Amino acid sequence: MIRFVDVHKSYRAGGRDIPALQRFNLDIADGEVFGIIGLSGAGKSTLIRLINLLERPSGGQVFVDDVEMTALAEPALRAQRRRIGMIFQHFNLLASQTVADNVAFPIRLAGERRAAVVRQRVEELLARVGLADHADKYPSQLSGGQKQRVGIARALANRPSILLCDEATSALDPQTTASVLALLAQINRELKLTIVLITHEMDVVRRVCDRVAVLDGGAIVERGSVADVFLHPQHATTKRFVNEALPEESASAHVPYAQVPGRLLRLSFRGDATMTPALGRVARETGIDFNILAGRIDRIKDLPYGQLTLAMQGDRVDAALAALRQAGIEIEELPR
Amino acid sequence: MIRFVDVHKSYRAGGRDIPALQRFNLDIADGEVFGIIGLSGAGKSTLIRLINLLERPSGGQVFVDDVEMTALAEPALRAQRRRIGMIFQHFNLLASQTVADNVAFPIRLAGERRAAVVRQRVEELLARVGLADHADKYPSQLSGGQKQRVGIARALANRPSILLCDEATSALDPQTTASVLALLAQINRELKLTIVLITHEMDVVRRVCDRVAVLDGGAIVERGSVADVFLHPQHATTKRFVNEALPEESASAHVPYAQVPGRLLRLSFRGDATMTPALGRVARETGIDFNILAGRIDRIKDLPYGQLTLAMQGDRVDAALAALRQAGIEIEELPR
Amino acid sequence: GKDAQTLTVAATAIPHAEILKQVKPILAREGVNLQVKVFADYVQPNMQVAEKNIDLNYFQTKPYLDAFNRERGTHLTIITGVHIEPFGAYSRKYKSIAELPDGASVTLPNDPSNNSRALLLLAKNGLITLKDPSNEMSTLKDITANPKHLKFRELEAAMLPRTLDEVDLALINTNYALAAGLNPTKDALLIEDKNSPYVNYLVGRPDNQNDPRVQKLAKALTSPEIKAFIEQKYHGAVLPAF
Amino acid sequence: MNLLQRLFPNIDDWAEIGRACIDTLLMLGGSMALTVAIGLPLGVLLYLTAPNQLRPMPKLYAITSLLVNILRSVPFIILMIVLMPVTYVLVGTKLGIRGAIPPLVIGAAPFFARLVETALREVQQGVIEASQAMGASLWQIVRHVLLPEARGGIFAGMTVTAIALVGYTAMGGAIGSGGLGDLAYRYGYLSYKSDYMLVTVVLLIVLVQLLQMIGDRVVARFGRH
Amino acid sequence: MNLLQRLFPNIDDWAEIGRACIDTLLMLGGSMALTVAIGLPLGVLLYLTAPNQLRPMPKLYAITSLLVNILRSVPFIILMIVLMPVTYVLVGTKLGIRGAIPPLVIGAAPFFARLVETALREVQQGVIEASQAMGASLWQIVRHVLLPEARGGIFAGMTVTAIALVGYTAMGGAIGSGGLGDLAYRYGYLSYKSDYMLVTVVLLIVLVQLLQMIGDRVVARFGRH
Ligand SMILES: Nc1ncnc2c1ncn2[C@@H]1O[C@H](COP(=O)(O)OP(=O)(O)OP(=O)(O)O)[C@@H](O)[C@H]1O
Ligand SMILES: Nc1ncnc2c1ncn2[C@@H]1O[C@H](COP(=O)(O)OP(=O)(O)OP(=O)(O)O)[C@@H](O)[C@H]1O
Ligand SMILES: [Mg+2]
Ligand SMILES: [Mg+2]
Repeated sequence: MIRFVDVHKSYRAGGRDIPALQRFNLDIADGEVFGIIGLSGAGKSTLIRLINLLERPSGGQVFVDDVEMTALAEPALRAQRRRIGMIFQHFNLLASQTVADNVAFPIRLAGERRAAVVRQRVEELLARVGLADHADKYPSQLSGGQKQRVGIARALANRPSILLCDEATSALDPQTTASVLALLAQINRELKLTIVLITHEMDVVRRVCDRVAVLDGGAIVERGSVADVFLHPQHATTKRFVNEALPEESASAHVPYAQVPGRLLRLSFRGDATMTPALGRVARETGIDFNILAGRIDRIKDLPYGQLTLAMQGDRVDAALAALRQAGIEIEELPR
Repeated sequence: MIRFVDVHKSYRAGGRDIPALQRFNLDIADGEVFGIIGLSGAGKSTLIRLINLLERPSGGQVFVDDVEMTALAEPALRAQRRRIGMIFQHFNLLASQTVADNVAFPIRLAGERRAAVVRQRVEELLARVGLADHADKYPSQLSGGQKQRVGIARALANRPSILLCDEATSALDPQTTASVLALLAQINRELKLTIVLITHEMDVVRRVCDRVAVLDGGAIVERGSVADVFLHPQHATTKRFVNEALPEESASAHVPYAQVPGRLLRLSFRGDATMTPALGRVARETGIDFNILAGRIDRIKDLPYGQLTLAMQGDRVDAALAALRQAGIEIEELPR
Repeated sequence: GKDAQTLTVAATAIPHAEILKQVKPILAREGVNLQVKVFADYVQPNMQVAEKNIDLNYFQTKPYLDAFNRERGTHLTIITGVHIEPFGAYSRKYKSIAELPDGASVTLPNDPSNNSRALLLLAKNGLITLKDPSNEMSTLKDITANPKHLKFRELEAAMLPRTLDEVDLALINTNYALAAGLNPTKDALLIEDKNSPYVNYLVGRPDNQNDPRVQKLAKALTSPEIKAFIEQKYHGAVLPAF
Repeated sequence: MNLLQRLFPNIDDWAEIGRACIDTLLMLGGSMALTVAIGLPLGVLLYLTAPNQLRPMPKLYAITSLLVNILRSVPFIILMIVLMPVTYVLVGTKLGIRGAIPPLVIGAAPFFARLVETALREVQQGVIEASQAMGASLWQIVRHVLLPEARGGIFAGMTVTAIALVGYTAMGGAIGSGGLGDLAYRYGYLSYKSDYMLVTVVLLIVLVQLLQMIGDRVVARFGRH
Repeated sequence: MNLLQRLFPNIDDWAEIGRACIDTLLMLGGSMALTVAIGLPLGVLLYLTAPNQLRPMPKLYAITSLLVNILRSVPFIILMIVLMPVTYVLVGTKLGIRGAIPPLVIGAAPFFARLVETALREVQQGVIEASQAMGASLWQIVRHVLLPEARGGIFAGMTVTAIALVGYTAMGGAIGSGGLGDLAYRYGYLSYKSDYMLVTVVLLIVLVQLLQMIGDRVVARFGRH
C-alpha cells in the first residue's frame, strides 16, 4: 500500500522554486499494477521518485505499507528501500562493473555473502531478461535495450515487494517488451508484487495495468480503472492519449469521410463480446449496409472491448440502432 | 542516397571479435523515410552509426550521395557530417551548457557568428519541440522527454539533408511523439529530407516510414515497403513484430476461442476500403452469422488496411467466403 | 651596482647581515649606499658575485671559497677577513667530551665544507684520525681510525641543533647554535680556537677588489666601532678576526 | 603596536612581512598565469595523443609524457639551478621574482598538465561522439566540448596547482626572490625565530585558504550541472 | 668500470648511489602506503561532508578543509621541523628514513585527499541515486559505488602524489634520510659535481617514468569502461 497525503513538490532552479507537482492525494493498493501516463515533463518521474524518497516532498507525507517514509531515520529508510525495486529511465548502471556484477550489486548490498548463491541468482535473472550471453560485458559494450534489461534484472534481484518502473521498456523492442511485461505480470500474480509503472506506450497500460493516473502540468487530472479511463475519458489530455490507444479516432481525424455515403456512427462496447455478432445479426434483420471505416477490437487486460467507426446506410438505420442499443452497445452519432 | 556495399562490422571485446553486423548491401533513396526495426541488440544502432562513420565498418564501403565516406580524409568527412543530423539514443547533451546553448552548438560549429541569427534559429527550434520555456535550464534539470526533444532540436539545427534517428521518440509520450513525427514528416516533404529511423514503436513505422528493414542477429532478414512487410511478413521475426503492430494476432494467441462457435477466419485487405461493406452485404446475402473477435482497421501511411479475426457460422459459409474473395479480400482459415 | 655610489653585498642573515647593518651608517657618511641581500644558501651568493649581478659577498671561509673557485672555475678573491664563528661540538646529555660513551651517535653538517670542518675539529681533539689532517675537504671516507666507534649521521647544518635531544653529540656552526639559543662559550664541549682557518671573509672579484667603494667598506668592517659591536653583541660566540 | 611587539618580540620589521606577502602574490600570479597558459595546452595534447584517444600519436605522446615526467622528477631546487641559463635568456635575470618565475612555471606546468589530462579523461564519450557527428573539427571539440565539460576538474586542478606553487615559492629564497615561504624558511628554519615563522605560516595558510575558497566557488559555479 | 670512471670522474662510490636508490624506494614505498591509507579516507570525508553532497556537514567540512589546507600551505621543510616532536613520538626518531616518513605522509596525504575529492565529484549522480534506491548505506555507497566508479581518477591521483613524494624526498637530506634527491642536491648543487647530479637525476627520471607507466597501466586497466 502506497499512500500520498497532501504531497506537493517544487524544484529550485535559478534561485526560484519551480512547482513540479501540485498538492495531491493518491492511494495505490497492494498487488496492484498502477500506471502513470502524461505528457513529457508532466511530473511522472518526480511522482515515482517520491515513493522511495529519492525526491523529498516539499510538503505532505508519503506512506509505504503504513510506514511514514517522510518521517523515517536513515537506517529505517534504507530497510524500506530494500523492499522497493526501481528501474530507472536512464538505467544508471555502474560503469566499472560487469553486467553480472551490476545485477549482483543489490543482492550483495542486502548482505548475501555466499558467492554461489549470488551467482545462481544472477544467472537466473540474466536468463530471464535474455542476457545470459552478456554477463561479462561492461555496460558501455551493450546496446540500449540490453542496458535497460540489466536495469530490470537488477531491480528484481532482491525480490522486492514494490517495483517502480520509470519507462522500463521504452528502449525495448515490442517482442522484448512483451516478454518483460509477461515476466512482471507473472511476478505480480505470484508474489503479489505492487508495480508502479510510468510508460508512454498505451499498449503497455492496456495489457498490464489495473488502474491508471493521468498527469498534466503537475496535477493528477484523471484516475481510475484502465477500462473506465480508456473507454470514458473525461479530461481533454486523457482523451488525446486514449485516442492514440484507440487509433480509429486519430484515423477518423484524417481520413476524408466526406465521400463515404451514409450516417457516421461510433459504436463501443466492453465486457463480453456481444457487439459483433449483434452487428451481423442486426444488419441481416434490418437489411442495412455498413462500412467499418476504422476500429479496433481488443482487450484491456482481460476485458474485451471494441470501438468501431462505421458508416451505415439503408431505410431502417434507426431500427438497427435501437436493436444494437438493446444489445448493450453504446452509440454516438458523429457530425458529418 | 545512402548506399552500403558489402559492409560488415565486428566489435572487439575481451580480446575477441564479436560480429555485430553480417555482410550486407542496402540502398536508401533521397527523400525516403527508412525504418529499421529489430530485437534489442540486433545491430540497429550499429547500422545507423555506420552512415556517419561514428563506427568504421570492419569491411566494405559506405556511400552518402555518391561520396565514399569510408575513403574520406578528415576535413571532407567533417563537411559530409555537417549535412547529416543525428538524434542519439542516449541524448548526449553537453552537461555544461544550457538547453539553448546545446541547440546553438551545431549552428556555431557550422560557422554562424551572428548572435542574433543564432538566437532566432534556436528560439524557433525550441518552440517547435515545445521547450521555449526551458531555454535557460541545464540538461540535468530536464525530464527525460525534454532531454530527448533538445536532442531533436539540435539535430535539426543545421537543416541537414539526412537525419539519423536512434530511437528519437522512445522517451516521448504519444502526443509529443505525434507532434515530433508530424514535424519530421513536414520537413521530409518540404525539404526532401532523408530520414533513417530506428524505432521500437510499430505505430511510428506505420505512420511515417516508406520502407523498412528488419534486423535479426546482425542480419537484414527482410526489407521492403512498409505495407508489404507489414501485411505479408515473410520472416519469423518480422511476423512477430507485425503481430504486435496488429494486435488481433497477439490477442488471438491469448483469448480462449474454444467456446466461440463457428469457423475461425482471418480476413485481410489493403487499399481502398472495400472489405467492410462487402462483409455486411455478404452476411445479408448468404444469411451467415459472424463475430469479430479481434481486429484493426487503420492506415499504413496513406494506405487503408484492415485485418479481422472472426468466427463465422451458418449453412453457406463457403459461399460467403467465395464472395468475399471475389471482393479482393484475402482469407486464411485458422486451426481451431 | 647600477648606481655609482651603491654597493650590493650578499650575506647570510646572522651575523653577517647584522654586522653589515652596523656598517651601513658608517659608509653612508662616506657617501656609499650599502645594500644587503640576505641569502639562505651558500652557492648563489658566490654565483651572483661571479656573474656580476652582485658586487660582493660576506658569508664564507677561505677553504670554502678555494673549493668553490676550484670546482666552478670562478676567480673570486678575498678582500678582508672580518670574523670567526667558532665551530663547536655540543651535547645535551654529557657535560664533557670525556663522558662520551663508546658507540655514541654524532650528527654533523652534510654540506662538504662544514662536514670537513666538523671532522677536523674531532680529529684535532683526538676523537678520530683522518688520512690527511690538513685536507680542508675531508669526508667520512677519510677517517682512518675511530676508537670510540662513533656513529655519524650527516644532516643539513641548520637542522643540527634540533637533533640535540636525540643524539649524543652534534657539531654545529655557531650561527645556528646562536640562533637555537646555545651559548658557544658555555655550552660547547669542543670549540675551535682563534687560529682556525675558518675566518669569514668579505669576497669580491679581481675587477672590483681595488674599487674605492669596496675599500671603504673593507675599512669600515674592520673599524674599532665594529670590533666593539661584535664583542658586545655576541658575547664571544663571534670573534673579530682583525 | 606595543602588543604586537610583546607577542612577536623578534619581528622588528613588519614592512618586510608585507613585502614578502606582495612578493608571494606577484610570484604566484605571474607563475600561475603562465602555468595555465602552458599546462593547459600540454594537458590537452597529452589527452588527445594518448593511445585510444581522439588523435592517437604514440610517439608524440611518449615524448611529451617523458618530457613532462622529467620536469616533474627533478627536485625543484635542482630544476632552478639547471634552468638558470634558460631563465637568463627568458627574463634577463636569474634573480629575484622575475628569475623565480621561469623555474616555477616549468616546474608546475607539467604537473598541471597531468591534472588537465586526468580531468579530460572524465568527459563522457557520448558527447564527444555527438560533436563528431555534427562535423566538429578537433579544435572545435577541444574548445567547445572537452574544455567546457571538464571545467570542474580543470578548475580543481588549478586550485591544487596554485597551492603547490605557493609551496615552491618557499624555495625561491635560494635565488633571493623572497616571499612568505622564504621568510618562514630563513627566520623559522635557519634563525629559529618562531614568531616570524608563525606569522608567515599563518599568512601562507590564509593565502592558501583563500585560493581554495575561490577555487571551490568557481568549481561550484562552473562545474557539471 | 673503467669507462664509468672516465665518464663520471667524480663518482668514486657507486655503492652510495645504489644505497640512495634503495633509500628513495624505501621512503617512497613507506610514505606512499601511509599517504593512501590516510588520504583516501580523508578525501572521502571531504567529498561526503561538502555542501550539497551525501552527508553535508558544513562545520566538519570547514574544519577538515582548513586542516588539509594548513598542511598543504606549510612549506615542506617547515612542516618537517614543526612536526619533529610528533615524528619522535610516532617513530621514535626524528632522523633518517624513519624520521622522514611522518612529515612526508603528513605533507602528501592532504594533497592526495584533494585529488580523491575531485575524482569522487566526477561520479555520476545517477548511479549514486540508484544505489540509494537499493537501500545502500553510506558506507556501502562509498565502498561499492564511489570508489570503484572513481578508481580511474583515484589511480591517476596516486600517480601524481607518488611523483610529488619523490620531489619531497629530495628535501629529506635535511634530516639525513638520504635518497637520490638528496644526493643530487648535495653533490650537484652544493658541490657542483655535475656527473653526480646527472646520474642521480637520470635515476630519478627513470623512477618517475616507471611510476607513471605503472599508473597509466593501472588506470587503463581499471578506469571507466
Ligand atoms: N562497444 C561494443 N563492444 C562490444 N560489443 C558491442 C559494443 N557495442 C555494441 N555491441 C554489441 O553489438 C550488438 C549490437 O548492438 P547495437 O547497439 O547495434 O544493438 P541495437 O540493435 O541498437 O539494440 P537496442 O535496440 O537494444 O539499442 C549487441 O549485442 C551489443 O552487445
Ligand atoms: N532538478 C530539477 N531542477 C529543476 N527542474 C526540474 C528538475 N527535475 C525536473 N524538473 C522539471 O520538473 C518537471 C517535471 O519533471 P519530470 O522529470 O517529473 O517529468 P516527466 O513527467 O518524468 O517527463 P518525461 O516523460 O519527459 O520523463 C519538468 O518540467 C522538469 O523540467
Ligand atoms: Mg521522466
Ligand atoms: Mg540501439
